[in-house]
Amino acid sequence: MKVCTVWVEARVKIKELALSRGERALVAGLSLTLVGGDAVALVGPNGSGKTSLLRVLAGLAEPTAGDLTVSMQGADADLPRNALVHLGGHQDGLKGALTVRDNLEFWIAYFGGAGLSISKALDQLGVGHLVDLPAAILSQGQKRRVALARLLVAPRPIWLLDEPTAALDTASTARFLTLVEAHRRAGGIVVAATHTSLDLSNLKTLDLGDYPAHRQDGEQTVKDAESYWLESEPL
Amino acid sequence: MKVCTVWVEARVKIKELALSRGERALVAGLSLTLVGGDAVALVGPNGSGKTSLLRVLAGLAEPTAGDLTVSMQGADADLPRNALVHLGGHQDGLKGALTVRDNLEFWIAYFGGAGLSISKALDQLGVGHLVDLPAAILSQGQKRRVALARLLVAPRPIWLLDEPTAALDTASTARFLTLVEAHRRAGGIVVAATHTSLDLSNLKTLDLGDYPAHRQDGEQTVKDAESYWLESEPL
Amino acid sequence: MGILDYANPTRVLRFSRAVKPWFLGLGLITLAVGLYGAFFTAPADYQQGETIRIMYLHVPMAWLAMMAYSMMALSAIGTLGFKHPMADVSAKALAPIGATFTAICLITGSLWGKPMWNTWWVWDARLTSVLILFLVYLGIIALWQAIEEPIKAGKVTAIITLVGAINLPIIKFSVDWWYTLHQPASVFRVDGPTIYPAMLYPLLICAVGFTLVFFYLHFAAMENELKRRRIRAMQMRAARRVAPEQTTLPQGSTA
Amino acid sequence: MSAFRALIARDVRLATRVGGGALTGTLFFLAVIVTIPFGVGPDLNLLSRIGPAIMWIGALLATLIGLERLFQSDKDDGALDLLRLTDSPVSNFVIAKVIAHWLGSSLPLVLVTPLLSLLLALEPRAILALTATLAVGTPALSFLGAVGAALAVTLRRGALLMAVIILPFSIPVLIFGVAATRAAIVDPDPFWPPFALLTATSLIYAVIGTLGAAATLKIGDG
Amino acid sequence: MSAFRALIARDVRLATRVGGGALTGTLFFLAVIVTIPFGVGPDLNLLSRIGPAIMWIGALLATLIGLERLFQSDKDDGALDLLRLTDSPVSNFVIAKVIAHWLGSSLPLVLVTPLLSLLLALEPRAILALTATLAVGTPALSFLGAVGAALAVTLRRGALLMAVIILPFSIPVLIFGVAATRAAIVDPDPFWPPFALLTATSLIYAVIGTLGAAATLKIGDG
Ligand code: HEM
Ligand SMILES: Nc1ncnc2c1ncn2[C@@H]1O[C@H](COP(=O)(O)OP(=O)(O)OP(=O)(O)O)[C@@H](O)[C@H]1O
Ligand SMILES: Nc1ncnc2c1ncn2[C@@H]1O[C@H](COP(=O)(O)OP(=O)(O)OP(=O)(O)O)[C@@H](O)[C@H]1O
Ligand SMILES: [Mg+2]
Ligand SMILES: [Mg+2]
Repeated sequence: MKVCTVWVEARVKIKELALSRGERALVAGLSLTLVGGDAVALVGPNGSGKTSLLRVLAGLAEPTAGDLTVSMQGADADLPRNALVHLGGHQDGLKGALTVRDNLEFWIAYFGGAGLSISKALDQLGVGHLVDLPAAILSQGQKRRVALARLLVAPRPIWLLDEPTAALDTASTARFLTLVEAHRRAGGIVVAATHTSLDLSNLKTLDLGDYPAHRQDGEQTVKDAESYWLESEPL
Repeated sequence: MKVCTVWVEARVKIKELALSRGERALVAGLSLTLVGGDAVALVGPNGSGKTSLLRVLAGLAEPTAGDLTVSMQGADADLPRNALVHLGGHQDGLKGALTVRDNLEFWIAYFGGAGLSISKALDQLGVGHLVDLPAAILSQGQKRRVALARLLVAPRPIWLLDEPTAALDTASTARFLTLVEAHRRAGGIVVAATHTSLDLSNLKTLDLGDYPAHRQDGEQTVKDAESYWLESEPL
Repeated sequence: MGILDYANPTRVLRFSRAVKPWFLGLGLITLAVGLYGAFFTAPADYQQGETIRIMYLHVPMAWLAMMAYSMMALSAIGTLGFKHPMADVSAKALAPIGATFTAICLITGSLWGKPMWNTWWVWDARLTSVLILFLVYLGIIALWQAIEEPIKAGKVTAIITLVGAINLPIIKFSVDWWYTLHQPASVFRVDGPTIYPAMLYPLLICAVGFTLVFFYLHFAAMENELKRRRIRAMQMRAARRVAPEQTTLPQGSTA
Repeated sequence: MSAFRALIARDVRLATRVGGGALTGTLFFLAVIVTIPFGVGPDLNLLSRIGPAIMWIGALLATLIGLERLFQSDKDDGALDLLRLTDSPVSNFVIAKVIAHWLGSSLPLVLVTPLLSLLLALEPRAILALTATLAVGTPALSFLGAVGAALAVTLRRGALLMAVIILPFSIPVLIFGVAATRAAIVDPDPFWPPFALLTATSLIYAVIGTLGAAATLKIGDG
Repeated sequence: MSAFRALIARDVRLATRVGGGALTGTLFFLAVIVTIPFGVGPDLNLLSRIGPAIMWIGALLATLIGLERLFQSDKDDGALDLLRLTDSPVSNFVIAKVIAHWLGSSLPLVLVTPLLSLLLALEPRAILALTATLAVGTPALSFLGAVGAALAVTLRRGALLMAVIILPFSIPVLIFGVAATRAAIVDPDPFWPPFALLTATSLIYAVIGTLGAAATLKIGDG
């Protein structure tokens, strides 16, 4: 993917989106447009669909209804959304048997680097001294920080992060937030599912609790695969 | 294990404790005494040894130096520390193939129950409605809450929790804190590794950053297995 | 979703309930006629003697075993191509039936083999490919059982079913491609059947009879599967309905 | 003690749902048995001659492969640490796991042996002997496999490493098992000596396996 | 394209460290080869007769068992999702993984075959033929196994379920492979027809396997 430290016209357009897991509708009628520089805190009670939504945005799953475009201008205009996003999940995707450096070198080769150098990126997150240790022996937070370094060595316009600050100590959280701001200034977009408040300048908030596919008492308000089976007359 | 909703003389005594991982000393000269009703926030930068310390307290690993006693009076006076503690780690120990109820029923049978009923415990954490779902389909936070319910159905005096509030939404965090207070009132002890501030009444704080086994520049200040190999004269 | 409206559970159940008895009734009658012909009017074979009568069971079972799999493959296309839930139901209902028919084909075959080739089993292409068919059936049944989530189960088994479809032509033509003890096709041949009418007609009648019964079984199994799914859906819904005493607690979780 | 039973119950439960060990184990056994004649060729005399060996190797592989995940799944979801939070020694835990695995995976395998033997044209006496030896011998394999399973979790390695370390030790079991079965077929050599040896091996491995696995697990991830 | 090569390089690297596929795969192969004579009894004629079959069965099992974790480890540490974040189709990813696995696990196995053949008293011609057939046939098994591996991650199930579903399909490969080898030993029947069939099977499975695995992976935990 082409070098670019400034992202042109990065966009995420969500219209009337509906999500479901298994046979069950989860979220319905979700609309949202994000442009370069935007940051959204994806909030909502446990099980409201934050992780599921991030996976759909990343192109790892498909929505059950509505449309969704993730795009940018320039060389990569026609790339599918998988190729425009970074996903930071609960797991860090590090190979314990490889050193931190080897891990990042692989991702550079795989995603196409053109970002910061490995040592620079690690220093940004304060784990430069771990570069030659096998990833297996890192602590939870150390792993998470190495994983975040991936976003710096292989730049992509859209960051989708699932509880990125979990396991980070206070110093690293501060570091992480400055990195996010820098990414936004470069025209990038950040969507972060979180349960804590992230102190970012004009941070939008998307509460999935506002787009339920069912009432508080659990009754579905939207048709889903389960409703299909329930259609038949009683046995 | 015997029924007891009030814990008699629960104690954790740590004297001059030293920890190491692999060949490397992590923490040295750590002393601390906890009695029933105490709660400690175990803080410290990533990699300072919080998780390691909790595992040692739980009897899953041994300290390299110093002594450590975990005890209580009454029927269970002579139990080893493994049998007196609950460990809440990064992973939740749920079997995805089993329903929430089956999971908890197993732990009751295994640890010996005598605590809250399953449905009561789940309600305390606001996940009572999930009781018949397979654990595999629960979200991160739902899993974590079911895992915490384990502490209620099989009571033990000492709770060792590793970032318990990670993945919990705000409402559940509040619920969890009330449960901790209740446990303390019953004479229990709580040690929680955390990076966020837990608002608990007179919460002690143990910062592992204060008991380093090495200087800021990374030089070891304590002899460890590595120093042993370094003792030879320069090559 | 348009296509779903044609075959929704209600319609399918109603249709199935309507036609099922007919399939069973006609099937049993036809079978009675066919088997009578097979055991009383049809001659014993000049070289095989009375054992030839196994044929009237063995051959239809073999045909139906393969037909069942073909139908499963079609359903699989319905699942992957059209995402039609009813295709899953059909496929899932077919697996155990097909497996049973294959098993009967194997058993009758080896019963027949003992007098004919004086061994229960030989590892020749036809017999082996049928045994593989049986194993594939078992694998597919295992898959259906192994996956909790119906939609995923449908897709995965559909893929495996299609992969397994290579086996059908192998079974059919094994007798022509490899040298086998087993005899080549004598009914469905381009140049017409090569067995006496006196044997052929009872055989065909039996085949029709068994086929009707087969469809009866298929519909019955589909009904059960529909009920199973309805019950599961109800359970999932019920599981998420918040019990009264919880509504007093602060809202911490989605339903 | 009730903890012991609870653990066994849970594991058998997990194994006997389809997709967990029980059914698949037997199916794998079946598949191996079926595969081999293709290699060896359809010669029934030859088959019935090497039959017992094949069945035993099938059983061996089915057991070992199934065993790989004996502790792995508990490790992956964090249950392994929790299961060690009791006053009963780790070895109890190992024994419970192994018993559960044997009930869930090996027992069904023993039960289908008579059927599968027919595919290899074994005669009744051979079938009887084979089933008996498998019933007595498979526990040895399970306890042996437990050590490998413990290694697999402690070293974060896959099935193969374990198989490699375990297979050599499983060879005696195999020899005695097959020898006993052969003896039952070929009258001259006696059935009981090798059978007795097999039983003895089972008992010894039960002890060594338990201790070895428990020790390995305690090392944990240091 | 460079992504493709990078992935292959990483996997080969992971495989060739101890405990990763390469060494253990071959050792497992060795173990099976060594185990079977014990079962069959030390009759050299018999051994050299069923030798090719045994080697092939060993290769088959070694490949399939090793393949189980083809995608599993990437799934466990979350890398699988990340690896799908590219514009190239999932099937490319599958092909890369399979190539890497073949280079890391099957190739060494092919290379040691001549040595191990000696253990089974095979004659030069047979050894040559065996090595050739294994070289051509094992890719078929790898691609086939890929489907099973994909199943294993999508269904969160162990090796056995996969083996059960895959083994029936691997039978043709086995038949042709052994047939070709036999042909090379026993002059009368010709070597090339079965060998050609084997090659054909490899090609067909390469296509079916890739598509099947990719499709299964895409289903994910939807
Ligand atoms: C376990 C052993 C056997 C198996 C698995 C088996 C399998 C099959 C199959 C799959 C067919 C259908 C072929 C087609 O539709 O083209 C078939 C047909 C037939 N089998 Fe067998 N068979 C077995 C044993 C035997 C034996 C021992 C005999 C008698 C010598 C026999 C005689 C026939 C005949 C006459 C047909 C009808 C051929 C035709 O008209 O297409 N089979 N068998
Ligand atoms: N296969 C499935 N069938 C039915 N429901 C499912 C399935 N998989 C997940 N779910 C449900 O869908 C929701 C998944 O939500 P998701 O993991 O996206 O939540 P989340 O917002 O990330 O929660 P958390 O804050 O705990 O991470 C949960 O309520 C879960 O119970
Ligand atoms: N086998 C090993 N050899 C050497 N060092 C190790 C080994 N295992 C862990 N470590 C180091 O020991 C420390 C482990 O710390 P631990 O996991 O207890 O940290 P923590 O305080 O829980 O950190 P976090 O806040 O990130 O969870 C890390 O610095 C890690 O690099
Ligand atoms: Mg989540
Ligand atoms: Mg930690």
